[in-house]
Amino acid sequence: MSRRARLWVLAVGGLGLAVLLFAASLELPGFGGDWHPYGVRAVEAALARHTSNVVAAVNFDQRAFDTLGEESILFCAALGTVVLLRQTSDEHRVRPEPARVAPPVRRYALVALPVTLLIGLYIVAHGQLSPGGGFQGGVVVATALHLLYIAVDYRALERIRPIGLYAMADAAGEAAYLLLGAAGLIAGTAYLANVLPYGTFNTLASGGTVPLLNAAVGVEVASGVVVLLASFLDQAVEIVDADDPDSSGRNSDQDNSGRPRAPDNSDQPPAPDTSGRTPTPHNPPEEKPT
Amino acid sequence: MRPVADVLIVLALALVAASSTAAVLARDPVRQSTVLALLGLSLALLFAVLQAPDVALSQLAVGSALTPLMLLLSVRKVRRKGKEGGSHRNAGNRTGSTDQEGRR
Amino acid sequence: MNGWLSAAALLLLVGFAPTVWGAASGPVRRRVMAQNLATLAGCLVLLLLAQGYARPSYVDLALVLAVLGPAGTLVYARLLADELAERPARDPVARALGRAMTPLAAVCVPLVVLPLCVATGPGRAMVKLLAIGALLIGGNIVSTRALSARHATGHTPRGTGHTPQATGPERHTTGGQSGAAGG
Amino acid sequence: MSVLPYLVAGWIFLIGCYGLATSRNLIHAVGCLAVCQASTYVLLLAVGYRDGGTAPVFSDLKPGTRPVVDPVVQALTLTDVVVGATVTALLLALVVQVGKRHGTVDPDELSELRG
Repeated sequence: MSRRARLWVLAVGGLGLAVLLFAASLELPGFGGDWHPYGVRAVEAALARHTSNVVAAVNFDQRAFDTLGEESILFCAALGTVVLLRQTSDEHRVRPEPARVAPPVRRYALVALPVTLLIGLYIVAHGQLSPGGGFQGGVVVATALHLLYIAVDYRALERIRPIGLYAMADAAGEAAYLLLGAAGLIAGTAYLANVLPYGTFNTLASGGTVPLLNAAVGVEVASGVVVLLASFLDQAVEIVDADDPDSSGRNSDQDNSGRPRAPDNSDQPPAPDTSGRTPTPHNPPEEKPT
Repeated sequence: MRPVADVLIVLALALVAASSTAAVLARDPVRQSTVLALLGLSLALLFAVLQAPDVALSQLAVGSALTPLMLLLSVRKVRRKGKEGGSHRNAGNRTGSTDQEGRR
Repeated sequence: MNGWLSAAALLLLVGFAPTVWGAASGPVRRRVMAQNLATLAGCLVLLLLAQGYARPSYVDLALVLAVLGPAGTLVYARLLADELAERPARDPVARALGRAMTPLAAVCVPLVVLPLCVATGPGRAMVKLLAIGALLIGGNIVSTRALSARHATGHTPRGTGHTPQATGPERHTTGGQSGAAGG
Repeated sequence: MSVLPYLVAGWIFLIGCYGLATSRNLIHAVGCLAVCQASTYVLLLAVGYRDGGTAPVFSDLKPGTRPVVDPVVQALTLTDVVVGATVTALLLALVVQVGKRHGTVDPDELSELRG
């Protein structure tokens, strides 16, 4: 289909959809109305179970099974990304050179890292009380760790990020959620039922299983995002094509010296050389013919 | 309080609509990423005035640093590939769209 | 109660709305500067909203934005170092923003945070507010500096043909940055 | 006012679709998809809003003193935001892979390659 025809189809479809959406929005209950039957019942149920953040109660108690599904999507997305972005046999790794960052920025990052980490943990821990929870706090924690990349150095990040450990933590978070659900079965009620004592309203230990499920999600989201970003960083910073003669100099993370660098395969087995074009460390960089 | 709250909601809705339109119309992924960061921020403000602090927190966490980081890392990887396939490594291609033009 | 919300609406209109325009047009430098300003304005709006709705728990939003906003700007400063260096601050808006950001943060943040502190009274909430204010000012100064200073995050790939000029106000550059050249 | 948020949600969805269909760069297309996702958040939260209501979070509020907005849609949206980001990451990974295999991320050029 030509570009023009495609635009016409799009215009017709978009116009039709716009008309339908407009008609539908006229029939929806008006914005700001008083009629929220599910909301009222959810608030009652949450208060009956001593959970002061009703949104967390909906997520981890009343609709916990739904959240299990969401969490599995997250897990699968992280898994899929890692599989898609893994190092293939025709690629090799180049150690990035140390980045040069302005000293004030570096100092700020080194101060902000623990602060951000602490805020993330606070958000996770207070999920059942105030706005926050595992999903939000997990992302904040993961972002905090990556301050090391964006303001200090990639190698500093690598030092505190044993990726296997985070991958395991990701799986452990998912497994903890599943097993906590099974606790309901053991107690003789339904899967993911809230079987623990509800505790005192508006304290950290209130809400029965809500804080535990919350923590499991926090661990999973934080490590899942770290694993995700690790595979992106690997691709963007370290992994280069074997048949790219420039790559060793050009593709370093912050390249500024201009001299070709030898690929550092000390921790990686050398890629199987099928084409015979893999540059050895002694090859001078040569321009690739067009 | 009601009229001011309504004004805030309308204002936030207008900002979200404007920034989402701008995000679509920015064709270069690098330029789009800054608009997407703004979109995330205005969405968070909209969620705050719609009394959904949990959702606003979630949007802030995701939109302010994580999404731009992933987008820019992908751009960096894809551009590098585009460059090395080109006639010359330093052909001066700086935007994603011209990268592809330069390859042909 | 009404006054806080009115102030938030006003700040949203005059502080945040222009940044949408700034981030959607012009060179990359202006866009990133606008994003930096937007996090500042957005954070202050969130603080005012928390007070206006009489919900102290909304302050957590501002707390998170105060740490993640500068982190987002640093992402751009790091990954777009090439493009930021390639186009020196010729854009008047970007140059003005680069000059004005630090004084703006130093003036606006206390202007919002101190009345809020008076309204909440002494206690944990006030400490939290002051912490947010400090994080906001510090983060904004640092991220503005990272954007405008000619710091050496590798913006001189060999043979690219451009000579990175001094970008941004000179007073942001510190002696240590040029001394960091090695390799 | 009573339909404005729904119309805004519809507009965001449509403009996102327009961007998806006319995109010349797959990374840009992923960004447009993120815009489309944003429309669902706006719609869901608009449905749950109540005039004069406040957040259903009782850490700093005595239950029953103020009307609260609908927590169910908020819970749906909350998980959606984070999961949406990881799905964006998955799509970006696909784009990176496409770029590696074919050397281009322009959808038009990609269909030429196939044909």
